Formats: sequence, structure tokens, C-alpha cells
Amino acid sequence: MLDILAGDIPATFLQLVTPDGVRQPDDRLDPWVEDVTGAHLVALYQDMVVVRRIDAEATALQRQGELGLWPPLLGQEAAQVGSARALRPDDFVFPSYRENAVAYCRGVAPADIVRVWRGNAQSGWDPYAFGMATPNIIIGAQTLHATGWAMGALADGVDSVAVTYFGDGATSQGDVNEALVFAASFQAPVVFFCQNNQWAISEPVGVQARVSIADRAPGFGIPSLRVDGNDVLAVMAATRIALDRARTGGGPTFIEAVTYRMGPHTTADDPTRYRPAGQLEEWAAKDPILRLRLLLDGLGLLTPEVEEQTRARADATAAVLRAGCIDMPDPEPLSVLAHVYTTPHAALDGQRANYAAYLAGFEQTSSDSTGGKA
Amino acid sequence: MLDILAGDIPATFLQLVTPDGVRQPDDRLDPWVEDVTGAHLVALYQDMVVVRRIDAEATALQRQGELGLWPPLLGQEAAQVGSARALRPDDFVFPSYRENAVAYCRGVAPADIVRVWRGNAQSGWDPYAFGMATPNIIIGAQTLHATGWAMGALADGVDSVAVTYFGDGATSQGDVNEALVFAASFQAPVVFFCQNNQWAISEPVGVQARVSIADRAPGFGIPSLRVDGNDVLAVMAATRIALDRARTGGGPTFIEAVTYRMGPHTTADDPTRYRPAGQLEEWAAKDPILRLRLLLDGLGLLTPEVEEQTRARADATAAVLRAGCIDMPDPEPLSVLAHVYTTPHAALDGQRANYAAYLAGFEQTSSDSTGGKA
Amino acid sequence: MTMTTIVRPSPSVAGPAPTSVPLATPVPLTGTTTLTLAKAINAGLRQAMLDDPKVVLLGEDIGTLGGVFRVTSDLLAEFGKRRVVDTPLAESAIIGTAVGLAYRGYRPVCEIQFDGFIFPGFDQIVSQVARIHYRTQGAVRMPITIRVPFGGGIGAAEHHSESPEAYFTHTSGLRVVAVSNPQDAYSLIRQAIASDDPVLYFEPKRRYHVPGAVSPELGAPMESARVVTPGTDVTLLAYGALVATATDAAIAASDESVSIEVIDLRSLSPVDYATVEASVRKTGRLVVTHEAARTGGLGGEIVAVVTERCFEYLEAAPVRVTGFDIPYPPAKLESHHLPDLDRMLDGVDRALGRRR
Amino acid sequence: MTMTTIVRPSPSVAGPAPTSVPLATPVPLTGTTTLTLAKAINAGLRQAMLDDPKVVLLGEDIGTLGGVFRVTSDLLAEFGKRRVVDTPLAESAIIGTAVGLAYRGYRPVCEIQFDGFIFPGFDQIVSQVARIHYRTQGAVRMPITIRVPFGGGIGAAEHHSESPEAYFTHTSGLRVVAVSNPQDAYSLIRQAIASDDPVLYFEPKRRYHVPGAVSPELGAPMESARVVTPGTDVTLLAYGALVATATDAAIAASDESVSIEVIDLRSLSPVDYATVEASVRKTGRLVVTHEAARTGGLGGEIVAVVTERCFEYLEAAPVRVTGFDIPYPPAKLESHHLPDLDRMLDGVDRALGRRR
Ligand SMILES: Cc1ncc(C[n+]2csc(CCOP(=O)(O)OP(=O)(O)O)c2C)c(N)n1
Ligand SMILES: Cc1ncc(C[n+]2csc(CCOP(=O)(O)OP(=O)(O)O)c2C)c(N)n1
Ligand SMILES: [Mg+2]
Ligand SMILES: [Mg+2]
Repeated sequence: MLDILAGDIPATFLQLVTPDGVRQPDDRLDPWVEDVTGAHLVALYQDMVVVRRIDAEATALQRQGELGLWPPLLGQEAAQVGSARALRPDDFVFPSYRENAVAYCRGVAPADIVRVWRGNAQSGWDPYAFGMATPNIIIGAQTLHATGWAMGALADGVDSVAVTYFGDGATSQGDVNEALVFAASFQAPVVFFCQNNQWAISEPVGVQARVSIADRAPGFGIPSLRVDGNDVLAVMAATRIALDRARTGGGPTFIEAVTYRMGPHTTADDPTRYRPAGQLEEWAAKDPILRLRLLLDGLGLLTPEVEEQTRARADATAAVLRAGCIDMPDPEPLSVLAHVYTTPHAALDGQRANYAAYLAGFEQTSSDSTGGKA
Repeated sequence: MLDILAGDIPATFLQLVTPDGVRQPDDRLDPWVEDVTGAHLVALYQDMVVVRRIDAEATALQRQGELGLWPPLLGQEAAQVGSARALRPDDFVFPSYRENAVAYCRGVAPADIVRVWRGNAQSGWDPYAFGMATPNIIIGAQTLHATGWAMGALADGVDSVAVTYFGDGATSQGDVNEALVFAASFQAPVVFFCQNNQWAISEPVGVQARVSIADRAPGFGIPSLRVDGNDVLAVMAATRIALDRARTGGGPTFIEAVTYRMGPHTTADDPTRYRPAGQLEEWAAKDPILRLRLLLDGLGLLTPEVEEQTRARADATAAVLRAGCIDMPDPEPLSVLAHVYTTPHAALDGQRANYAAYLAGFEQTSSDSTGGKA
Repeated sequence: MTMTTIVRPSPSVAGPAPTSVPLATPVPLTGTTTLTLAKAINAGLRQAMLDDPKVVLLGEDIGTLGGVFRVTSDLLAEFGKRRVVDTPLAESAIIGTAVGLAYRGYRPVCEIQFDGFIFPGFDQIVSQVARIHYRTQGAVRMPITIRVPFGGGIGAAEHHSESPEAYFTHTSGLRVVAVSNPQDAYSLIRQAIASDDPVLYFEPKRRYHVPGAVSPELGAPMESARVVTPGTDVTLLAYGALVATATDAAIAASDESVSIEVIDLRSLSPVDYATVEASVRKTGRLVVTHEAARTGGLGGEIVAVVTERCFEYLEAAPVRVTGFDIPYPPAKLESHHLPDLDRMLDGVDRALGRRR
Repeated sequence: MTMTTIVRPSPSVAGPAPTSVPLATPVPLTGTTTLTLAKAINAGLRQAMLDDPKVVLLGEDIGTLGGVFRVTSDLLAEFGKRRVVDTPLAESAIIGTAVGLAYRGYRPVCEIQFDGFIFPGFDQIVSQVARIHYRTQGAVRMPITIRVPFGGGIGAAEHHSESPEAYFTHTSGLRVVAVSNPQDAYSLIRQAIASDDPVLYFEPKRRYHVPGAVSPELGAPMESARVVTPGTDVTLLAYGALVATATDAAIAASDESVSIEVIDLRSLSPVDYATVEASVRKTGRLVVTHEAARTGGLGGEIVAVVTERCFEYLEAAPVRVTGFDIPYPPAKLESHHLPDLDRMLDGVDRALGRRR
């Protein structure tokens, strides 16, 4: 495998399925996806369609005022599904805020994916239940958590792997580089999965880096792979290579998945202010779902039943998401003060008591029907 | 020049003078030191002897309680003198705490070099007077200052260069990596000069990096040079290459000077607790001064007059240092409150007035001869 | 993560993504004009850049995008990329390179995209920006302005609604201001940039789009507080977004014949105690309010100083109306964390001894 | 930069470099033993590691060297490099990887080499360590202990003598303690490690080599303050190294028949106000002392709370005896910055109304 690990600059660009859906043989990657049958490909396709549908539904929910914000992953489905589907349940994911497809693949319920963005909670799920930490908004911070977790896995003598997701912009943060230093130093079983979606809000990747993102890691002593992030099969192969290295004592690996953020940074963003003309169209031609459709079609796997089943799954998931979102009860007022500490804390406990009394005073007042805050 | 800039891993190790004092030709470096005559070599030799003497004298002053602490550079004379003597006065140095030979070459008076370590001030000199910032103790922080200064030089349209010094340990800090990102992004005229002296206090360089330090930079899009840091001529050549790139719009360059800290980390450190047996001896054989002596001797330049003049310079400098150190007046008590702000600040001004009154009260009391703090 | 749901409300029915906002023409500001708070900062930045070629802006997305709040709109087009610098995504480097630029004689203005993102730059602020003048015994000046949109109430995600000002008021060597209205936004950004000391300049993000009259005058010095509403019964100190709430509280209280003197601190370091003390000597009662957590917040410091200096004038213990000692909560709970009109009035009642 | 000139005084005449200190044999601590404060922490760390295999140490130079203050001496030899981890030189990563280890069920103990080097790790502490339990609604615990040698008076270089505790007491989600003597050093390091909340553990570096009796008992809960010297005239609150100075002040004052009640706060977040209030109700007068800068320091917060809760008991305005609002000064000036016995007595006089 070593010949495809970038020790030289520039890194090789790895691809198994071309944008027009043609499967290209590649001696270096093929062994890693040998077991991927037609049924697997269909499952990956369905995952991607469903997460795109989740994304669209969440965007709609935001427009309707049901979510405060939503960070779409439109265009990044292959990077997220291809990598997430390579993981084992005992691996642990440390994501940024855009890994909603990864959360879906880890088994998080649709409504729990949007819980944070509705403003109901800061975590939509229990990290231990899904082997996935909650979204980290401080750019790059989670890469250190993954590295520490992996150091722990090494000490525990297990072959579980930490996988951390981050963007091209994140590579400029000190934390990400320190994570590379620590991961290399301790040969921690961690996979650094960078989705280079070409933009950090309004800044093109060229502001962050003048060479390929994948070229960063070898200088830290970490082999890297540069993969077509819109090719779900190549992403899966690359992730499996990295996971295998980690499980077998090979230490960290860095993956750059070259992809594109086809939507806005978040629903609060307006990419027309900065996106050059034609760029979206150029990348639309490399759409990850389109290319898998073409591949499946070529293989005769895109039957009407599959199409129908896919649509049905997407519709059902969207319906579950919408209902779960809209029906989500508001958090209890006093929960604002819960879980700051694990055991009593005099200062905070006093504040809680005071606030409870204060709220009760309003209830009092309003049952006296003199108005006030209910 | 491009063929010696490390774009591949591992970087080439550059040397012009072998440890036994033999000048090796090198097509890539030779043009950069063509102008270095025998007289120049003697001058470099004398610099190195003088700074080693400053170092020894400061260590003695510390042992005698005249300095609170001293960070010796023993063994790193060639790295510091070779690079510092390549600079122009309008270049600007952003050092760590160990660059005492650089300060000497920039023209800082011996006593001013130790002023900080005596505890009299936090800067021994006016940075603008010597084109050199005061020692930075927060590891790696100064690399960002250098990068910002260089961005300013670029905007000003001048060809001055920022040079920042830091250690092997510093390369693990987020700040240093962020400095590489910014320097690359803006193609700032900055030279990153890393003295890899094999140790960060008790940690060998292998804790920080599993590949050469010089290999780090290319992944950021910054060419790097790996030079024998105990070879003053090679260091000068490498620094000139980097400066020339910066002056002519080539952007940042990273230099790893491979050297050795022959003394303790500081006078408070005890390297026998962690230094492997034999390592000091191994490096003593590569001593930077010894090798230049051998070279000069071979060239017939180490005349008794030169020897005598060198000794005299070192003695004189040591005497000036000692006298300047011992005679240094203690700072005025109320200067503790000076220069926090450039203009009046109500809170602090009140504290100053109160403290002045408080001190005056003691003077009062003691002139009443009832004791108290004078 | 841009999170401006309340600042730029999204339509309540499904619709297309918002279309590009037309670029505003530069504000001339020759006489008094009506500007939003965000536009007033923009106008102040522009004037400072026109006046002094050494003023440069650094930050994430401040160029083409004009910042996620559009505070730097149009400045890239007018001043070019050497003076309006879209930086890589790294706050420590934004501050650290500003230090280097200041060493070279520049007056950098750094934008931190949201309050919660200042911490990666904390070391450079605390150990470098704040100290280099002291460290060099006055030889090197750090005329750096660090702009920070702060505070909550906009329904944002984590790290987008914080009030970190007390970390900086405890840091010797920094000046700290917080503005509450367009005029101060304009005047104080210009004074901050003109200051030879480093200044943390806090912008009340939920007030960005509130308009107000702005004259090109610089007005009172940056260090001075301002009496917003004169009153005789209780002194109510606020800054940033809460000045508006405090003013509303004063109006509400006047209905019950309680006369509140609202003071907008403006400067958080140093605090203008001359103004504060004069008020407390008159009213004998003090309420301080801020969104930041109570323990260790600026309120405690002010209560301590006022107690030290006005002990014999105080008729009751000063009262703090603040955020709780919690991390900033999820959006649906923020109304329970943030001081609002009712909690301020409750605090006033306590200061008046009407409740415990 | 190791800077321990006073802790390990250098000989006053020129001589050879100090020779290697022989490795001490592990402290059994079965009964009461005399240990220095540094050794007491070492013994507490060792016991915690023996008791729980999930306790791991992370830091710079903590392994082979045993830390620049030798607090972790011999632990590498006993527990191996998976549990005593010499990390690369990066504080954000030390804290950040501790977060990941905590996610995996570990109880990491991070050493920050000197107070002034905590700021590169500030973001991870404030935005991650302090919040993950809240963020995950209790699902994930962060039982991380962050050890910080703090305070001045050792003649050190810049960044080696700071008192950053107020930055952390203002950070919700953290617990903060500061120890003053070997027994507390031992008991509280064990309690800090056992706590499921993150704890900042401040070590008074200039007291490292002061010996004292240490029993293996854990004693009073970490959150409780301790009355060191009972008294009736003035309450004097101190923590860390200043507890010794405060105790000396109480002795000195007793010569003039002033009875000072010295309280060692021990816990800075939360503060044990039950103990503080009981004392102030008795004495009616309060002095708080710390080395940190006055403005925004813990003293102001305490004065505010005591004023709020004991207003009617206070016979005079509380007094603060603190460092000035300056960056930590050069060694030759530190005696002018640090509260000493005279300044504490001066503060007591002011609290007694004997001076203004
Ligand atoms: C420390 C920090 N600084 C700034 C931000 C604001 N911010 C949120 S996302 C973002 C861009 C991130 O770009 P990238 O890493 O490429 O990820 P992407 O959004 O493209 O997935 C920025 C600047 C933040 N969240 N955290
Ligand atoms: C941010 C920070 N962390 C820790 C330290 C303590 N410290 C001082 S020097 C040093 C080792 C530095 O090693 P290196 O960068 O290799 O430089 P050298 O001392 O070898 O010249 C350490 C850990 C510090 N000064 N700053
Ligand atoms: Mg991106
Ligand atoms: Mg070193």
C-alpha cells in the first residue's frame, strides 16, 4: 500500500468511479472494495439519497422557522457516507458541525440530528450510544479529542479507531496541527478525515493552503491519501486503508476528500456574494449521487424497484424528521441550570433556587391574572 | 537553487565544513559564500569565541547570584552567528530566549543581553534600535509576530525580511504552524530559523517529530533547508538563500539548523537526569568552534596574532559584561507601575498614587527610626 | 458558523435562499446621518482607514463577504487586499500577526467572527498584545483594536452568544469598551483605533440593525460613561445590548414612580467611576447588569469598588442582575439566562428593599 | 523555561552545575509523615494512580525529569509511559487530548509547566473541558485535573509567576482549588482527581519545599474553606502562598492586640461562603488578599458576595490587598507588586478604620 501513501508532493488523486459513472480499475484501491457487491452499492446509493433528502428537509424546516440554522452538506454525501460506512460500531467519530450524514450512518434518529439546530439542546444524542461525539463548532478542536481518544484506545490495547472530520479551513487552526503532532508522536490510531469542500464560508481553499491539503500530513510523519470525495467507492477504500493501518499498529493516517459544498455555508449564508460564476455548474457535473446513479444504471442495478424503494425511504425519513422536529417539546426552563456540574455546587445551586422562586412568583402573579411571564 | 529546496522527504543535509575542518565544495551553496574571504572567516570565528565567552561569563554570574537565570547557547554558536551575520540592519529578528549570540551580532551591549536575566527588566534593549525584538518566552509566539511584520514589509514595498528563531520543541506549538500557514498564504518575506538542538528541556526531539523538522514546511507550501547548524559557513549560505528568496518576492523559507545544546536547558536545569551517556561527547566532536579552528588552521589563518586578538576580545567583552551586570542599578520601585498604558488610566493611576503614598509612609516611619520597609 | 437568524430573519415560509444584498455606497458622513449600528462601525472603520494608511483590517470573511455581519462591507473594494485582509482560519494567528504589524508601525483592526471564537487567540492577547508595551518599557506600542461581536438573544448555536469581557477587564494592559448605539459605535471605533493602547471593542450583535443618528463628531472620550436616563432612586449600570433593556426598565419603573438613573458604562476598562460614584452618592442604591456569568463578571468588580468608595452612601447592598453561572445555553433556553426587563425590575426592587 | 531560583537556590559562589538529585523511594504514606508540599502532591498522585488504572498524567517534562519542580518524580518508573506521558510541547493539545481520554473513561491529570503557559490551552479549557458535561446534558463527564504551579516571589523570568485563577473562577463548569500546605496538597489532589468535574488545581510554587505533616486521610471536602487562625476583629481571606503571609500577619497583629481570623479559602470555585459569612458576621470586617491583579480578581467577587449577603453586618467597607493592575513585573520589582505582611497589615488597619 505504501506506494500510494503520499510521502512525496503532490499526492496522487485517487478515484474509482469517474464523474460519468465509469468504474476505473485501480490496483491500489481495488483490494479494499472487493467485497462491495451490487447490493452494497445500492445501499450506499440509498444512503446518499436519504441524507440529501434529510438535508433538503432540514433546509426547508429552517426556512419555515422550525430550525434556527442548518449547515447543509449538499454535495458532500459521498465523502460522508463512504467514510462512515467503513467504520465499526466501536470506532468513535469526532465531527465538526456538518457531519449530518455521518450521524445518520451511525444510527442517530433524524429528529436528533436537527435537535441542536432547533436550539433545543447542544447535543442531539448521547455520544456513547452511537460512538459519535456531538457537533463541535470551535473549528478544529475535535481533532485533539480524537487523538486523545485514540491514545486511550492504544493504552487499552483494543483495535478501535478514532475518526475525526474537519474542513479545509480547519487545517489552518493550531489545534489541527497539534493533533497531527501528537498523533504522530504517539502513533495513535486516528484517522484525520478532511473534507476539502473548497470553501471556508467565503474564503476559497487557496487562502488556507497553497499546496494540496493532503500534502500537509507527511511533513508531520503521517501518511496521507488524496481521494475524490465525490466518489463514494474510492472514499470507502481510502477510509478502509486508513482504518486498517490504525487497527494494525500503523498509527494515524490523513485523508483529504476533495469535494464541493454545493449549498450555502449555512442557511444564514449567501454564497452568491463570493462564488465565482460557473463553479457550481462545474461541480454539479461531478455530483456524487449522479455518478453513482450512472454506475448503477450501467450495471443494470437501478431497477424501478430500487428507485421506488429509494424514494420511499427518503420520503419516510423526511416525514419522520419533519414530525420529530415539529413535535419536539421545548426544554424545561430550569434545565437551563442542569448538568453544569456532576455534583452539587453551592453558587449554582443558590442561583437555581432563586430562579425557581422567581419563576414561581410569575406563576403566582399570572394565576392572580395580573399578567407577567408565564 | 530549487533543487536543494526540500520538496521531497527527507530533506538534504547541507554542509560546507566537515567536523574535522575540511571545506567540502558544494555547487548549490558555494555561490552564496563566494565573497567570504579569510578575513571574514576569522571574524566569524572571533564572534563565536566571544559569544561562547559571554555565555560562560553569564553562567558564572548566575552561579554567583548576579543573575536569576541564564539560558546557555553553548554548542549553538555557529547556528546563531552564521545566520545573524547574514542579516541586514533593516531586517528584523523575532527571537526566543536563547538567541544571545544573535543579540550580540545585532549590536546589543553585553550587559543589556543579561539585563532580563538579572531580573531588572523584561527587555534589555529597545527593539527598534537593533532590529530585534526582546526575548519571547511563550514558546513559538514570536513566529506569528515575524510573519505579521513581514506582511507589513510586503505591504510597504520594501525588501526587508523578518527572521524568527525558535527551537525544535516549538515546532509542536499551534502558533508555529499557524505562522507557516499565514506566511505561505501571504507569501510573506519571513525566514523561519529553527535551531534543532535535539532537546526541549528533557524531551528529545523524537517526542516532537518522527521525521526531520525540515520536512514539516513543504507540506505548508514553504520550501525548507536542512543545514548543519554547527557549520557556520553552511548556515550563512542557507540563510542568505532564504533571505534572497524573501527579498525577491519568493516568500517564506524554513531552515532547520541541526545543532546541539551542549549545556543545560537553563542554569536551573540538570541535563544529567535525562541525557543519554555518550551523547555529549558525540556532539563535542562536532563542536562548531573547534571545526572552524581546524579550518582556519588548515588555511594558515590561525596566526598567533589572531589567537591573541580573539582572546583579548573575549576577555574584554567578558569584563564589560561582568562590570555592566554588577553595576546595574536596581529599577526604581514605582517603575513597577510604569508603561502599562501609553496614556493615563484611572484605575492604575489611582493604584500608583496609593502605592507612592504607602512607600512614603515607610520612609516617614523609618526616618522616625521606628523601623519598617525602607 | 454564521448565525444571524434574528439579525437577518429568515422568511417564515419555505422560499429561495436570500438573494445578494446590494452593496451600499460608501457613507460620506459629513453631517448627522441615520445609520444602523453595524453601518456606523463600517463608517468609522472607513474614516479611520481614509485618515491613516497604517490602519489595516484582518479577519475571517471580512473581505469579499464583508464579514458575516457585513460590518466591513465594501472596504475591500475601496482599500484593496493589503488593507482588508481575509486571513486563514486561525484566531491566534490573526492576533499574532497583528502584533507583528504593530511592531512595524501599523494599526491593525482584527475582527473576531463571534465572541466564542476569541479563545484560540487568548494567549496572544493576554501574553503579547497586553504586555509588549510594558515588556519593552514603552519602546513598542500595540495600537491594536480587536472587534468582537458579543452577547446573546439571537437564537444562535453554541459559541455565538457569549460575553467574554471579564476575561479582558482582568487583563492589565488592555482597554475594553462596549458600545450600545450607533453614535458610540462610530465614535468609539475611531477612538479605539486612534488609541496607542490595545483596545477590545465589543459590539452588541443583537443591536447591529438598530438605526440611530450618527454625527462625525468623536464626542466624549472613550473612557467616559454616559448617563442615559437621569434618576434619583436607583443607579442601574449596563453596557452593550442591555443598555436598551435598562432604558426600557427605567421607563417601566417610572410608571410605578421609581426613578432609575441608567448609566451606559461604555468603557469597561477602565470603568469611569467618577460618573458611577456621583450617581450612587445621589441614589444610594446600585444595580449592575450584564449577560456574562455572575461569578467573576464585571458586576462583582464594580460592586466591590463602589462598596469600597461609597460605603457610607449605600442604603442597601448593591444588586447584580446577570447571566447564571452556566455555559451559554441552547437557544430555546437563552431567554431564561439573559437578564430581561422583568429581571432588571426585580433587581431594582431588591435594591429598594422591596424584596429579598 | 525552568526558573526555580528560589525554590532550588543556586550556590552563591561559582561552582559546578548541580548534580543529579537521587531518586526518592516511593512514599508509602500509611501513617502521618513529614513531606514537602511538592512531595505531598507526588504522594497523592501516586496513590490516585495506584487506586485507579484510569488515572494518567500528561505534561511537558513530567516523565524522565519528573517535572521541572519534580512533582511527578519517579512516577514514570513506577507506572510506565502509557500513564506518565511526556507530551510534545503544546498546551492546547495537552488539554485537548485529555478531553479525548476523558471521553474514553480516563481521568487525565495535566501538568501545565508554569502558570503563564496555560493560555495556549485556554480555548480547550473554556470551550471544551468546562462545557462538555453541560453540552451533552450529562452524558459525558470530564474528570480532568489541571495542575498549575502559580504565583510569584521566586525571582523568575516573565510568565513564571502569574496568578491566572480568576480567568477560571469566571468559567462556569470548572471547579478551582488552590492549596497552601502539604496536607491539603495531598488531600485535595486526590479529591480533585476523584471529582467527576474538571478541576483546576493551583500549586503555590514558592511553597513547594516547605515541609509539613501529611496523613493519608482526605479530610474535609475540597469545597470547604478552613479557619487557620480564629479571631474576632477582622476576617482575612487568603489562598495559596499568601495563607502563610496572612498567618504571619495575624501573629504580628496580635502583638498590637488585633485579633485576625485567617481563612484559607482552599476552594476558589465554589467559594465556601458559609464559612466566610460566619466569620464576617462575627468580625464585621473583611480583608481579601491575592497576588493576581486587583481589577477582576477573585477579591472583587468575594467582596461583592459578602456585601450582598452580610451588608447589615459590615462595619466598614471590605478591603482588598492585591497585586497591581500590571503585567507581572521583572523579578527585581516583584516585591513591590506582591502583597506582603506589611501590606496585609495596612489593609487590616484600613478595614479597622485606622487609615483611609
Ligand atoms: C475557532 C472558530 N473560528 C471561527 C469560526 C467561524 N466559522 C464557522 S465555520 C467556518 C468555516 C469553516 O470552514 P471549513 O473548515 O472549510 O469547514 P466547512 O464549513 O467548509 O465544512 C468559520 C470561519 C468557528 N466556528 N470557530
Ligand atoms: C507556551 C510555553 N510552554 C512551556 C514553556 C516552558 N518551556 C520553556 S523552554 C521549553 C523547551 C523549549 O524547547 P525548544 O523549543 O526546543 O527550545 P530550546 O530550549 O531547546 O532552545 C519549555 C517547555 C514555555 N516557555 N512556553
Ligand atoms: Mg470547507
Ligand atoms: Mg530545543
